[in-house]
Amino acid sequence: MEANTAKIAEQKSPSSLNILLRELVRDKLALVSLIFLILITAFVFGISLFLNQAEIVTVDLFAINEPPSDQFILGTDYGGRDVFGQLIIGTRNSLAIGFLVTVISGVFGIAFGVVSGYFGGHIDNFMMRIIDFFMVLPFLMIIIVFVTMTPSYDIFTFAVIMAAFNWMGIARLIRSKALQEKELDYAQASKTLGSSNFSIIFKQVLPNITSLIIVTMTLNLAQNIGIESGLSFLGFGFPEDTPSLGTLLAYATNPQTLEFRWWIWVPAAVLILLLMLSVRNVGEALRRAADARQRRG
Amino acid sequence: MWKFIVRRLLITFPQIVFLSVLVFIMAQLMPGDALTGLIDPTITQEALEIQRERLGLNNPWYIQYADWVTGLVQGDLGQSYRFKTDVTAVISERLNNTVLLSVVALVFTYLIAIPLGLISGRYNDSPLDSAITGYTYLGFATPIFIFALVILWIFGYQLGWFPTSGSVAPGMQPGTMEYYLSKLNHSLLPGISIALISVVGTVQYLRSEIVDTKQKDFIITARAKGASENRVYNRHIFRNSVLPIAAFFGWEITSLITGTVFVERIFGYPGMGLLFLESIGQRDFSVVTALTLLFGIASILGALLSDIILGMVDPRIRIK
Amino acid sequence: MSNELLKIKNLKTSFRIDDEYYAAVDDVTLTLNKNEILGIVGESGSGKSALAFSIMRLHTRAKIEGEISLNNQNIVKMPKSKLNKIRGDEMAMIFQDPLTALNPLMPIGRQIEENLFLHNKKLGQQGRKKRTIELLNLVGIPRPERVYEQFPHELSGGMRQRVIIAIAIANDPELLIADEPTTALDVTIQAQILDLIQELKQKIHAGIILITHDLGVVAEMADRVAVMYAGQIVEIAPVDKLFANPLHPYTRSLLNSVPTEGQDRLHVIQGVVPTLKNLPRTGCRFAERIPWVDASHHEENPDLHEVEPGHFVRCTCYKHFYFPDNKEEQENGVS
Amino acid sequence: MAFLDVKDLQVYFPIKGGILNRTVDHIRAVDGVSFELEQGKTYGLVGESGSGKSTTGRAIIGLEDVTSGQVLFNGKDVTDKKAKTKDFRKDVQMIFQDPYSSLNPRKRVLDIVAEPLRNYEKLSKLEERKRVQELLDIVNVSSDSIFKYPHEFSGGQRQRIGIARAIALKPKLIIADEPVSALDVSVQAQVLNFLQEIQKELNLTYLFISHDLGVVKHMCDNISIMYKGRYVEQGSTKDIFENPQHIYTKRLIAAIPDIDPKNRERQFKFRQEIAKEYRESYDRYFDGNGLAFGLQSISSTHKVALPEKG
Repeated sequence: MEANTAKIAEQKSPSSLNILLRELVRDKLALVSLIFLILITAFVFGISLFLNQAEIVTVDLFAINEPPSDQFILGTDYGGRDVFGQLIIGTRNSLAIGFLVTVISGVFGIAFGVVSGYFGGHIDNFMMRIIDFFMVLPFLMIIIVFVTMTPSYDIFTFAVIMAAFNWMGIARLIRSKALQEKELDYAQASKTLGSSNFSIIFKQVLPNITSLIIVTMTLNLAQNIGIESGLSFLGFGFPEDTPSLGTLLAYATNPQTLEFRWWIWVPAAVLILLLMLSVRNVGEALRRAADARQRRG
Repeated sequence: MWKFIVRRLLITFPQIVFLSVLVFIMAQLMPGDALTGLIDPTITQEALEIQRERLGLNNPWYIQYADWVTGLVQGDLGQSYRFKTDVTAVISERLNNTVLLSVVALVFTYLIAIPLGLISGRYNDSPLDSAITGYTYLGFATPIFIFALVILWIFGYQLGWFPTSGSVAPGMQPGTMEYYLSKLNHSLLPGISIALISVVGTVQYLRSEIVDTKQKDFIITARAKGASENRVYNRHIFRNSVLPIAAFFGWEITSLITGTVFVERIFGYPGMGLLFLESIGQRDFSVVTALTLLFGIASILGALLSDIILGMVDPRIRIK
Repeated sequence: MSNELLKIKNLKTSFRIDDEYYAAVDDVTLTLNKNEILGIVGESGSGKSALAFSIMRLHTRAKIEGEISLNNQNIVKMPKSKLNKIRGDEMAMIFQDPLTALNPLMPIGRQIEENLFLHNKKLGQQGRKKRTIELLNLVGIPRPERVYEQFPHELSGGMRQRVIIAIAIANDPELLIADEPTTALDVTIQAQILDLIQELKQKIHAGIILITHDLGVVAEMADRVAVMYAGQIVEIAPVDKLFANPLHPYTRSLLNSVPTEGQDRLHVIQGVVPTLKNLPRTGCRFAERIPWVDASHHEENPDLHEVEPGHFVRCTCYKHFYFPDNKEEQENGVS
Repeated sequence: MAFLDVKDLQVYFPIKGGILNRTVDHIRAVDGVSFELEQGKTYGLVGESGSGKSTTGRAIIGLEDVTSGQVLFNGKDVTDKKAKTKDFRKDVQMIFQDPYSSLNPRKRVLDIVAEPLRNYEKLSKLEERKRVQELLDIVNVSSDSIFKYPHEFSGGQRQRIGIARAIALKPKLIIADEPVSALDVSVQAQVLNFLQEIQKELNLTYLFISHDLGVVKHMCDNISIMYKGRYVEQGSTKDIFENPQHIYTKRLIAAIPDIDPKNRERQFKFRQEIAKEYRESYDRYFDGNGLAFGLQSISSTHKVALPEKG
């Protein structure tokens, strides 16, 4: 008996994620991107353990705007702060917040979308109106206002505020997919076989949209990193004194910095680009893999 | 068609109401009220209280809301504490600039996106298509503020082809030809920055739409009629794919607004986006509220317009 | 002069899958006379539609070898510009799915007029409209003036199929290819469309190739019938001979698997239709589905043999073919 | 008492319209249909697209809401979705048209066939596997395919896996909704033969929904013809084919292409005659809305929709 169940488990076919990952490895560009992402994540999280954030953000008026040197690998900013240290911690923060926002908005969006799509009718109608409304909001302004207004502001509140205006895309996508799937005969068949709505949603429909979810979440991660650095760039991102890639770029709004002190902003710009491109490469490769699987299945 | 428009309008109305409620709540959350910016700081507490009572600031929230909406409808957006004048006046000064910037951005978006999309779609998987797709790929991953900074750096500072800040050269006489040319000149670089990023979505849409339409059965019908490839593309594929694009600009408004905020900041371009950032920095909340509301209404109306245009170009929607 | 309209010789149409070409139509040779309906029957994957598309040269990515000559003009080698003059004029096609074969964003009238515009420049705008209304009348569409302005989604499937027929016959083509023209339609509508095609044949004297999977449709419509299996014609004969005296094992199996009067059990053909990639390329392609027929009875390179005037059968295995009894079939039949 | 008794079944779908998107009218998909099924027989339900034949089947099993009317199963009212007892749900199963979409592409054959077992019978993993293997044996799908995914099978095999799933709970009635119309002729034969075999073995009753009169004639003891949500004729297979009474039935029969080319002329003439009769005596068969009248018995087995006499 034991042995038999073990055998069944063993023969269990690979999960969506496994299949996608396997396809991903075949795609060279995506593979390089994935490795880059893993390395950079390990690097920034590892190094930042040894960096003292308080020290880095302390203003040192005797060392302002210094070009790269042995002491400061990437020079200093107008407050004499070490750019390299800010870059490391900033990247770590950007990745962390991007991930957090993606998870929060993803979970909410998926739940919203599946419920709306699966139940359809009036429920769907009502829920879609909510999405429509959120979609037309000038979300950047509203996030900025909330960021400014929130009394006890920290990284987590920031993530929640961002997520609150970023869940609609995935909700809409999942909803339309759920709407299609539940009309397919296999979902109808499940009803006639006595399965409950709950079980049909989770056991029948969801497995068919997991690859879509994985792909969308990955692409959302890139997008969220972009939005976060954008908000920080405008000065409404992380709480003050928390280094961010966007903040480094914001220094470039000073013409002097833009023209003559490349070390302050160019590395941050390049890093954001690389991060977003890599995440996107991985996401697109996953999408292609998912599409290919769709064709076969 | 009329039914469709009316029904679409009926959805728009609650949207605007919800928006106003949201903005009103935001305004209530903001510190200070209508009096904060106006009053002489030496005034006594009692006098302040009388003023508050007179302005209805002690009323329950729904009456305040009603008063606020009534004001809005009459064009009263409150007082700016920073400029000591009507918010309406403050905004209208900046409105022209932002509208000019948006129009420039939209025009360039279409000018660039449509040819690129058509080429990319028709000759898909050719080297030219790969180049275009490569660009959209990069464009999608590039945040607009990085892109705009680089553009400013190259064309503004290194090459010096365009002015690097402001909306008009100093000392120009309003009303003269030079004045308008200077305005246009100032809006070009920020406008193109927005356009070069916002083309990405349109190009991708067009390309996938064309590649998709290519494989439709009715294209085979057209070929079977003996239509040449050019005719098949011009009459059947492009027409069907480009028409919906005419409706896109409305939906683009939300992202356009986002774009202008960044670009106005980077180019020091005095439009509504920059005004928003300045006002929130200076805690001039009546302006912030008014701008949020205006941007929101613009987005809602944009979406409405797009839906209606799409309904007009696609008979399948129109009939329903 | 002969009555011959279309002549296909050793036609081979191949598609690329993973960098290799696979022939979906393999060595097809046939002729079509004026005023004749040739039925082509086969199951999905038999290559019958690929054959139709090859004649019109509508494949975008296929390698076509051999000869297709329409009125002594070789279509295979023809430059595109010349081809466009012939398509829609000398030869035309009726498609399977009336829901997707019309441009959804173009009014019906304009879609028919396009064909007139392309091949009959002398007709002015007025003339085109007049002719379009005439065509709509001809294919039995009520209130043609109204339909002229309507969009495809406003019409029923049967009406749309009539519009597609109107487009096809707009320039009185000599060759009309109907690719499963009634598969997507209800039976009563199917009957009407088939009767319409018969009627039009009398009027425009075209040669018609009717492609279908439905043996009944062929029995009702065709003058001659070609049966296709795995990209090849396995049997071709005048319609009465084919139904009265089917010879090839595939033809016989197919006929026996359709429910008819007084039949208790239907015949089941073993195995599955091979996919394009797995098509047997040598020997008798049907051999693996009739394993009880000894290998020695198949030809090494099966060819079409004329068994009576106009009746051709591929391979010699037909001489040795029999239906195993139901019991045996039960044991190893279904897999 | 009949095994399944359907009384005046109506299924209406709302048409949304107007400015407020309210329900302005209804599509009467099924508009007053009554019939009784006896155990062990095969009942054909024939009609063209939009006739309501599929909706009838789906309403009985509970995939559509019944607007009014009654469905009695062994005398018990199971009209309402909530009234559908566990027994009813086990006893009535469905076979779907499309063998590609009716099996969940992300599930293994084991999970697909075991789904009903998991819902109703608490079996151990081992028992469950044994049962699934037995079922696959019955439908002639090799039991080592238990861990394969649907896309690894051909259309006919998939359809048989779908049948295995439907008979897992030993049902009494199977609603087969166009079970062979997506299949090639030769594969169709395979599935039809097989349906007949398991019917004998398991004493099944079929409600066989199809647009193909030829197939229905081959399979069924009794046939009902549906048109625009109503029955136009109901009778034994012999009644329908040898003595069709309603003009719509005649049109359907005349429309079937005859497989013998010798009958071509005759069939064409027959069709012309029927078309003529249809034009001339339309009012005898359809009411002012173009719908069929109520059914009148003309023999013990044969009913036709004709206007009431007198």
